[in-house]
Amino acid sequence: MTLPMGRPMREIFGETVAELATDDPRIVMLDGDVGSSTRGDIFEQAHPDRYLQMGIAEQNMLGVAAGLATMGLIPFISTFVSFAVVRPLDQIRVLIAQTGLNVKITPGYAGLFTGMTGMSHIIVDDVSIMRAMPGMVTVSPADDVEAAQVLRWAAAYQGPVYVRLVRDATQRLFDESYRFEFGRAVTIREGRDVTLVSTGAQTPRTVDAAELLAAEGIDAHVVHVPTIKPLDVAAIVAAADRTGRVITVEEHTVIGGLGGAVAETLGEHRPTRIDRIGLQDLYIQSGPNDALLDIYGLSAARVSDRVRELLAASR
Amino acid sequence: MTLPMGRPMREIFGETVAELATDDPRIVMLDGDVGSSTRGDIFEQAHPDRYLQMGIAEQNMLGVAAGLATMGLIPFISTFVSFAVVRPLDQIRVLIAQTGLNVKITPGYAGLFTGMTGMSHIIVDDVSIMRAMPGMVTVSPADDVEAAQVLRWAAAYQGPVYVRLVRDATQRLFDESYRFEFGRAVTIREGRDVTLVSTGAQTPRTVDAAELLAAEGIDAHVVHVPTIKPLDVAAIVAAADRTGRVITVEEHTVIGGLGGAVAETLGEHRPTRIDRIGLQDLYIQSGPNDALLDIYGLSAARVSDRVRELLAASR
Amino acid sequence: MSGASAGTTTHADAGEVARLEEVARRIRVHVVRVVNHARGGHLGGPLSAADLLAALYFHAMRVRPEDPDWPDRDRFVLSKGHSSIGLYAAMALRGYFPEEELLTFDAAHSRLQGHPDMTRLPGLDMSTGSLGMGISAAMGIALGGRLTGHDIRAFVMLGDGECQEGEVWEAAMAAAKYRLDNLVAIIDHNRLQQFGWHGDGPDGRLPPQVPGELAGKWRAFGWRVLEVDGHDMAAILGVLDEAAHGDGRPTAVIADTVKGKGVSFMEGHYFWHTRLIKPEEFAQAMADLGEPAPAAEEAAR
Amino acid sequence: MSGASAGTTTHADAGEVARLEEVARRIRVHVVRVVNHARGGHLGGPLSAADLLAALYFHAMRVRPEDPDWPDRDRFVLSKGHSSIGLYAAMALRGYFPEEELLTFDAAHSRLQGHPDMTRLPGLDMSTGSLGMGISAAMGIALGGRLTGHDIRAFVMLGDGECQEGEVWEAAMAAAKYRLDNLVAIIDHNRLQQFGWHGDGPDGRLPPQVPGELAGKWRAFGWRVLEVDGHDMAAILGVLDEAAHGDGRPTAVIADTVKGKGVSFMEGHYFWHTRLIKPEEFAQAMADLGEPAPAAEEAAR
Ligand SMILES: Cc1ncc(C[n+]2csc(CCOP(=O)(O)OP(=O)(O)O)c2C)c(N)n1
Ligand SMILES: Cc1ncc(C[n+]2csc(CCOP(=O)(O)OP(=O)(O)O)c2C)c(N)n1
Ligand SMILES: [Mg+2]
Ligand SMILES: [Mg+2]
Repeated sequence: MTLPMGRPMREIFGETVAELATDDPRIVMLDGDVGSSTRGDIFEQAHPDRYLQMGIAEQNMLGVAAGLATMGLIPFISTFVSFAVVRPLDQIRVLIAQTGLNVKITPGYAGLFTGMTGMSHIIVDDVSIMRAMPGMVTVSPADDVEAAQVLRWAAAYQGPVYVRLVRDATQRLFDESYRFEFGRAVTIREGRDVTLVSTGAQTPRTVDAAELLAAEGIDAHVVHVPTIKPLDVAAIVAAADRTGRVITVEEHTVIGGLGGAVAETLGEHRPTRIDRIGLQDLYIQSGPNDALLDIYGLSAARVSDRVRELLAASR
Repeated sequence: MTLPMGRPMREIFGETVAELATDDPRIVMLDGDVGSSTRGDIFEQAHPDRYLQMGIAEQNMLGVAAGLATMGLIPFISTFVSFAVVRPLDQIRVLIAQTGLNVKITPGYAGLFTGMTGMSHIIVDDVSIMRAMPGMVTVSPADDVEAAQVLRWAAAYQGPVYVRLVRDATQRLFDESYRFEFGRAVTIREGRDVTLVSTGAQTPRTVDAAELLAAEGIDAHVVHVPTIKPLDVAAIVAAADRTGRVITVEEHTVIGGLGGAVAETLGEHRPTRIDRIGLQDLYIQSGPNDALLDIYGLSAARVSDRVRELLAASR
Repeated sequence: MSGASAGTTTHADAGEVARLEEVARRIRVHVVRVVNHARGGHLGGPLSAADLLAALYFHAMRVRPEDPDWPDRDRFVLSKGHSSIGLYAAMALRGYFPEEELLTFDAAHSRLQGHPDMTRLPGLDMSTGSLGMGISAAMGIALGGRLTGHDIRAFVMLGDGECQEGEVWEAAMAAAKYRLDNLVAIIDHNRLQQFGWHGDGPDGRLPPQVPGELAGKWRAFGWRVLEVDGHDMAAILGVLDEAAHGDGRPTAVIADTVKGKGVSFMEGHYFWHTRLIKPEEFAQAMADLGEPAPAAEEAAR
Repeated sequence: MSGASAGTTTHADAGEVARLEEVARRIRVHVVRVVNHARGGHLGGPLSAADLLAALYFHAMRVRPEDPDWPDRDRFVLSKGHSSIGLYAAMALRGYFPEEELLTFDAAHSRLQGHPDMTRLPGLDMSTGSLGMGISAAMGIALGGRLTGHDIRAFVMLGDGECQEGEVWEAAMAAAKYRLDNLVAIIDHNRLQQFGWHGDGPDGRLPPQVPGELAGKWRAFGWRVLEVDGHDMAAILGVLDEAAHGDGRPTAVIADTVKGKGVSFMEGHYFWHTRLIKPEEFAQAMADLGEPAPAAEEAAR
């Protein structure tokens, strides 16, 4: 059973923030000349006066967002992860994180799916960067359903947040009854043999991997972590206790991201063997989405293979 | 017994790179208008034609460095950590790390000692950022003796490196017989009760803390990790095995830095209880150096207190 | 450079000019005294900016020190955040907090951080310290004022060295596109930065400068440019009054200044950007600033 | 705009002009064909740049395709890295690698990455893709050439939208300080970027532009500016010849171009920056570019 496809998170972004802005005149969107890609253009259609084109000038864009926030507005940022997190990092640090101003950093193009752009556009370490930054909340929704809820939550939350969204359609994990709770991890599947901890659009593939493993008699416990910072420590510890063996799976470097967060937490609260599946300290080339998932070991099949290998090696 | 003071690493920087350049005409220095602070001015005196003032424009400076490297030159960067790592991060990523070009990112002003500047200048997460970046070597010397050796090694190493240097005088750990080896951790003190893993200018304070603990009957094993990436996995595992209990100590956030690296490594190779002493996800205010060490828990006395507390709690 | 172009619109009388000159003098005295006391902080930049800061806080800006969060206040962003002590001195003199508090500058737990920290000090409109950013934030304030219907002005002060930061030109480009004539950038054009290029001047470090270069850049980016002698108070008031009348473009006030202004041995020397003051230098500085000779204890911090 | 100002120094004969026009046409054919084949990549930018790329690789630059690492070669940095396919097509035609390899563009394991990756393809002088950076690297090359005694020139191509990036102005400032007259920046001034501001034009998205604005900015930053019609090959050759003679300043060649040039339905439309081509559109594009009608199979990728 493979999880079905959902809608691209970038469309959810344009639509949801536009809807939010209809009810809340404080919401504005700042675009770094990529609204036609991030689907900021949906917001522009609905609220042309509050769509603030900032041009190809991301450092200034984040700084302007800080200034707008001091005037009581709630800026959402429309650009790619690379140009929302890496290019204006000093501005985020000084003007947004250190001030606690109410700016929503909500770029599309997280992970490998960036339209065959290659390494200049594929950011493998955004979670490591944002998680290490004092005061920066980091949320990585699993699918379109959760993305919409995270964006609604972000608009209501007071303070800076980082929400990483995916460009293309990914698998749908949740149905409409799902409720995102900030700071809470979610158990997706109960199991006894190994605990898989996953985040973002990787979670559905991890769930599929768990089904493949189940067919071979390996019963995986699967936990989805939408809020990477602050981490749901109790849930992670409980999930580790369930099986005594943890493997994190993320569409991101294995250094300092979800895997790092879980390793730090378990080392402190419940020492447990933990392996980290993800990108192995390398840059990602261009190629079609499915080819990249396969090459870099993040398809359901390759994740299940790797989990099996790891379990076999440690038995 | 308190370790004596050494010379400020920034002076070592200016002198050592100037000396290296005397023998190697490929070495140039790029300054972001702070040579009088980083002591790049020592290099300027010696080699005025190879001291390239880039003005207050750090993004361009790192990009120029990449271009110079393609012409066979070996650029060293003179600025503060904030303006060498955070401001030009996208340029480092695309033009230096992804290309593997031979640029030496060697800023001063790592850690808390920045001349009472406050949070805009005190970078708490540079190791997390650089360690997560694919292909980026990260070295954090303990004192002036090691800093000189690391700079000499960096000049000879082919490829990008990040070396974090401290502005003010810090304690001297090593004598002139010490030899830095890239990628190797160093056991500073043998002990049986707890393993302290430390890096950078924090290591001497951690060694002093171990002496304070020894006076109370706690026998700490102390390992210094100059090369944070690539990490000396075997040494860390062996050090953990010595005592079965690990505490990392760093002048840096406890998220994703040395503590993160050690937690990831032990989780994978030898699950062990590990606590992380360092900055607790906060920004650092201005104040005299000693006051900051005390407030943020990184003086020898406060480290020893914290180690004692942690050991008592887990007994 | 003279304030002649602005002279026609100034309404400041001689009394106000003299009053503000005294404010500027007192800012300078605080700058030197506090930096000496703290054994840290910047000197050259705050001293060159003192007249401008006095004119802003005591003449141009609509603010209520007793109600620092007043929504309709004009905002000020010190983009050259290393001149924080100059701003703090101006704010203290204007009544935001007691002048004595200035001596906590740079100390642990102080509201007066080495670089401005808006989370600590009411009335501080933006945190700065990393150069090039303040103008972006000020642009956001000006744009936000328009979007929320607040008739406010955003003032931002930049260093001339700071204008090497690309972000400044990103902001200049975008502010012109949005025709933000409620945004006024004041550039403290003291011709020195921290270390800079070789050139002439007393230390051989006054970098080669092309006359009109800076003004030309701002004009090319679509800004109205007003030039003024940044130490001629009447001219400054005139130019700020002129800047208040928007013409559809953001305004850059290029103020020609002298780094270290007011302290004889600091004027024009790059190395007084930041440096420890010796006791005899402190006494000289107080004399230059028209203060009585300091107690030996204060001088010998 | 005409190439008249440059016409006096051009030595290109009519034969060379015709030859290079054909190279440019073939670059455009490759661009459309390969992007259609890859089902991804950019169109508008590579098409506007095709004539300039042909002139660079077949006339202005001293290179040896058979010895791509030749130390004395001129360097080229495509700062607007999203136009990679245009550069790859020029390089293939110039003999760096077989034209057939162009069809591997964007595929996994290809040397022809979505954005230029110098670690994969010999002859590629810099990796780019994040806008604003290439000019810094090119400045480093020009400066490095001087420091190492290599008489080389560094050419860099920027988008006009890209010039909004502050880093471009950091590089402009620094290159002028160093008087790098071996640095030539070519700005593909097609008046469109990816999404941009509202304005006029066919889609209401041609942002308001002030004539001479871009040239004024480069001049204000101390550069020599040469303006040219970026689709007039004789004029382009003339202006590049003129740029070869340094006058102590770095040179900006502002080339007025049409985004999507050569494909009727793409010209001047912002949304052809990057977009999937329909089969009937592909046939039309080939016709516009003077190619025979494509096989149905190729058109219907
Ligand atoms: C991004 C950044 N780079 C470098 C510095 C270090 N720095 C502080 S002040 C200064 C010189 C500023 O010169 P200028 O803007 O002319 O100011 P002023 O002359 O008024 O002091 C520098 C390089 C900084 N604070 N921020
Ligand atoms: C730093 C950065 N921001 C945003 C982008 C996304 N992007 C790619 S092309 C483009 C528009 C470029 O416009 P222009 O420079 O005018 O190029 P051209 O019109 O020649 O395609 C944008 C915004 C990017 N690649 N890099
Ligand atoms: Mg200055
Ligand atoms: Mg364009």
